[in-house]
Amino acid sequence: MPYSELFKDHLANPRNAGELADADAVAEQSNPVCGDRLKLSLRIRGGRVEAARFLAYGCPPTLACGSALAEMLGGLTVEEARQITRAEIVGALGGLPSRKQHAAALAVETLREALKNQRH
Amino acid sequence: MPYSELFKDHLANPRNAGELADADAVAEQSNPVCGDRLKLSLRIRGGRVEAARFLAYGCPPTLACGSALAEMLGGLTVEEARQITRAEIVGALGGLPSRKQHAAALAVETLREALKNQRH
Amino acid sequence: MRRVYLDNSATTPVDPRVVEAMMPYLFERFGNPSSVHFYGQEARSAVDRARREVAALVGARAGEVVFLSGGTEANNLAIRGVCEQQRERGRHIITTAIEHSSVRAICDALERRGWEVTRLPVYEDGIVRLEDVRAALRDDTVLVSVMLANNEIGTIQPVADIGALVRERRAAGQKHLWLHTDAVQAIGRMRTDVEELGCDLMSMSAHKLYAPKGAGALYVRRGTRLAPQNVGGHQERERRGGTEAVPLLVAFGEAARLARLELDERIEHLRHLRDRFEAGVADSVSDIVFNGDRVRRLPNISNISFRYIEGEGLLINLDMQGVAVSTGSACSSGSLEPSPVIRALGRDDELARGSIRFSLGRDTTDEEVAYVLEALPRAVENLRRLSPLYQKAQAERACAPV
Amino acid sequence: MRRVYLDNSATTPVDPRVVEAMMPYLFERFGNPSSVHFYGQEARSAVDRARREVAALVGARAGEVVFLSGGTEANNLAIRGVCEQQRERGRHIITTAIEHSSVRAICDALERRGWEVTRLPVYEDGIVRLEDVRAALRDDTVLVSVMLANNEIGTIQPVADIGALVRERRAAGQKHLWLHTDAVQAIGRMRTDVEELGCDLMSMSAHKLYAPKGAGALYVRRGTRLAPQNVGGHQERERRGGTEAVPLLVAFGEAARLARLELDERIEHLRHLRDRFEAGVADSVSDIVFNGDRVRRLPNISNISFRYIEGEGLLINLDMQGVAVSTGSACSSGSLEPSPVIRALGRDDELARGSIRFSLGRDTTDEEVAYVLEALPRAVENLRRLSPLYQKAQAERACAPV
Ligand SMILES: Cc1ncc(COP(=O)(O)O)c(C=O)c1O
Ligand SMILES: Cc1ncc(COP(=O)(O)O)c(C=O)c1O
Repeated sequence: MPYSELFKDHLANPRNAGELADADAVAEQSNPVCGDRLKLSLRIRGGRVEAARFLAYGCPPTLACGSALAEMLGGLTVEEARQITRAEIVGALGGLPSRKQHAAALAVETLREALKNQRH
Repeated sequence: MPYSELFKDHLANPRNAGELADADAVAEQSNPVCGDRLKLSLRIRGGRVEAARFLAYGCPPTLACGSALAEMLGGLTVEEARQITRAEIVGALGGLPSRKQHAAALAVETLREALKNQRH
Repeated sequence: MRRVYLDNSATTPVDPRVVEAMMPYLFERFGNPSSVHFYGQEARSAVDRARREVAALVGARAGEVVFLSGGTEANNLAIRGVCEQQRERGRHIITTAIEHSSVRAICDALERRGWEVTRLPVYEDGIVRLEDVRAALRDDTVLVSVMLANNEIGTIQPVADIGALVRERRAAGQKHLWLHTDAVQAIGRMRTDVEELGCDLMSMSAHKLYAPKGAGALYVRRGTRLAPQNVGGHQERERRGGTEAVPLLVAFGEAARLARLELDERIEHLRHLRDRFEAGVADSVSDIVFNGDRVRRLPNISNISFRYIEGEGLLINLDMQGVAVSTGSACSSGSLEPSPVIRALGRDDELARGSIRFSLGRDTTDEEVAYVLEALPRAVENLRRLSPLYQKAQAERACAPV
Repeated sequence: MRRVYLDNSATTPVDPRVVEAMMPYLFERFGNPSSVHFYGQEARSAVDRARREVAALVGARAGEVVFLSGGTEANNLAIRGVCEQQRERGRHIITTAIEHSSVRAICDALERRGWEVTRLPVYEDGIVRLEDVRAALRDDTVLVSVMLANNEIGTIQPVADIGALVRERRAAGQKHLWLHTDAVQAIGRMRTDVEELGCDLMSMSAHKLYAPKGAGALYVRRGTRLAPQNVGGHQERERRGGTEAVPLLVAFGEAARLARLELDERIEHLRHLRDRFEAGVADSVSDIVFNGDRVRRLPNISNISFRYIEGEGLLINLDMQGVAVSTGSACSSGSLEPSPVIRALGRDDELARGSIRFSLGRDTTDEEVAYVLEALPRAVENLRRLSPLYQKAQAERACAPV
């Protein structure tokens, strides 16, 4: 497989798919080149991400990055969340082919946007 | 095989190889393009070819044509011998690839030359 | 894991009868056909026999078949071979928007070197129009290259009509106009006859015909001159150098023979299963579009666009259930382009990205189709649950006045 | 009939271990390496493994090996690929008078298209001189192509020295000068290491290595740029389009692995038998000449000229006794030319026409050599009895004062 087992598991069993009805932070971003989309909704209580949900459309790395990101976010402080990097997401998937790195970039970008949109 | 079984048999068991000590007609011709050589010696008594021998150097068709020609000649009248054609020699070998027809031409030419050189 | 292979247009498993025919040429009959001795002549006659079988499959003479390493090489030799040979006569090529990537790549390369290329459109049915070919023909056109059956949606192109048109033009004096057709997907799946088609060149590949990868052939009508591409040695009447791949050619020949004898029954089997499959999908999955003309197409291909999701994700989801299929981008992984073939039908990007090719083979069973009909709705559902496009559409539907 | 195959330089029988490694890729593992699903990835990793094995045989990195259909295609891609890529830098090629017909044909074709070709001589030993290469080098030379071991007489060329010279020139500023070597006959028969040789490109063929016909490879040193010849698809990192011949490549990989592990013992076996053979011939046949340097040559080839007779007749006579050999004209049947390689040694036409190549293989036995040593004098005698040249020489000898 060009993709790791970990990666495929995210695809078969996405973590935290969906949307939060009571989200405090929401963002939907798309990659203008390929049209991939990622939507993230977060419930933030006491400076911590209490819950994270994602929706994604596009090539498998976008789906898997969404799933991996949503899983990583649970329990982090907002500060910690802000510092999540592309490399960490790629690492959580057991690596990504170089031509698919853009999926992790979309994930980070959507996260930053969501945190920026946070309702205070 | 590109060559017929008949052809190969002539190569393995040449008919009438050698030279006649008491020949009445002898000729040696060579193909100036490829260097193939054919030498024919005939014993002619009472207007008939009593014996024919050949020597040949060159590609297998030249050898086989020499052998087939020497075999055909035995017992023919000189007039009959004069009329042997390329096609008859090729036929006696079960055919020859078109690019090897020159070998039969050399055989006919050597025969004509020998008959011309006949001692009277 | 249970595995079902529905990617027979990418490649096929080798028929055990074909392997059996080939085996002696790996062992005792291993000679080089250029050798004069027994081993060589044994190999030579095996290659000749294979050539007659491949010729027979497509109604050609043995001397018109040039053996090559595959369909890609056949397309290269045909198109570059004609264009280089005819360079002084004209530099215009006509082809279509839905050719295989190898034909596309060669035409692109020629374009960079000064040839002009007209790429004809197809319409929603995935079929080129004869009138478009007629309109595109110029006095300096040297080659028309139109595939016989498309590899992604299976649509059959009007090559016989184009052949008649080309002959007409030739009769009217345009002597240096040639017709090539890429029949890699067609042979063994539809009746394919070079006389009926009126083509001058036709590409074939062994590995789509239940023979091993590494062999192909180009039909070259008597009198059609080509600049050889791979030179050295006197093989293939100076049209392609290199020691012949004897065991593969023997296998190709046997596969051609079997395809000729079993053609009708294969077509019937494939069409029956494919139709059952499509009926099943239509019943169990919503928001789908079938791509390509439903009638004028190969019996083994079903190409479906699934709205709101993307092909590769669906492919991987199916793969994880043991079902092997492909998407339009499978052949050009690395690019983010939606399938150019589906785009050429006039579909939007989303449908082009969400297209999947299911391609059946002679080994496919009823039971396998039933298994896929269970796996597919699950996989689609999985991905749609994640899809923001689907969620939005669902929400809109819910709100829409009935 | 008893059969002895002494034509292993034309092609080799396939090693049963190689067939065994290949078989699964004909049956259950039949995927297309370009496919994303399980079948495809299984095939992909098999190709990767084969690539590592071929690379290991010649001391290259896996990424430097391009898989092709054979040695002829490798030579085409190397020579035309470099020349087309470098056309703006220079149009001068240096090669030799004893290259394989494929290299000769490509150089001839380039010459017709405006390249200048210098063909270096060899001397009586059948070896090119470094000084000749040095003298031929020009500022606009873009390629030096010198085979590693000759296919007809087995002589080993000083490629490592030429490699050092090319590097020197490059260090001195001639950045666009490349070295290609045709190692088709060399691999598996002598130590072959791209670093030691200092070559940039190296051609290989599977069927000379106990693997099936239809696969080959070109080593392309990192940084060496080539214009691809067969395009379409993204295979082989865009350097060669077309579905990979997976089973053949697996076979090639396994054959390379075995050749690497068994190299020393193969060389020893071959040399022992070849030397025995040559001693036997020298003892039992008069008026012969051994062709090529007796030391700097492959261990498996013995090339002998038999005075007064012609090679093909001898070949057929041997064939009728079950012994398969070849002559210099075997590869170019149809032409009446004496072997250009033997001519290049400075031999007269008669010796060039009377040359026979005996090429041993890993399967050749002592007993087979003994059989040939009986058959050969018989065959030579047969033909000499017919030869007017021999009769004349005998007569002259008889008359000559003692
Ligand atoms: C229509 C078409 N043409 C050409 C090819 C290339 O053939 P091959 O895989 O033998 O190189 C293919 C298959 O990939 C094809 O489907
Ligand atoms: C030295 C040499 N180069 C190239 C080739 C051509 O290789 P292939 O037969 O794989 O096309 C051969 C064999 O015929 C050879 O001996």
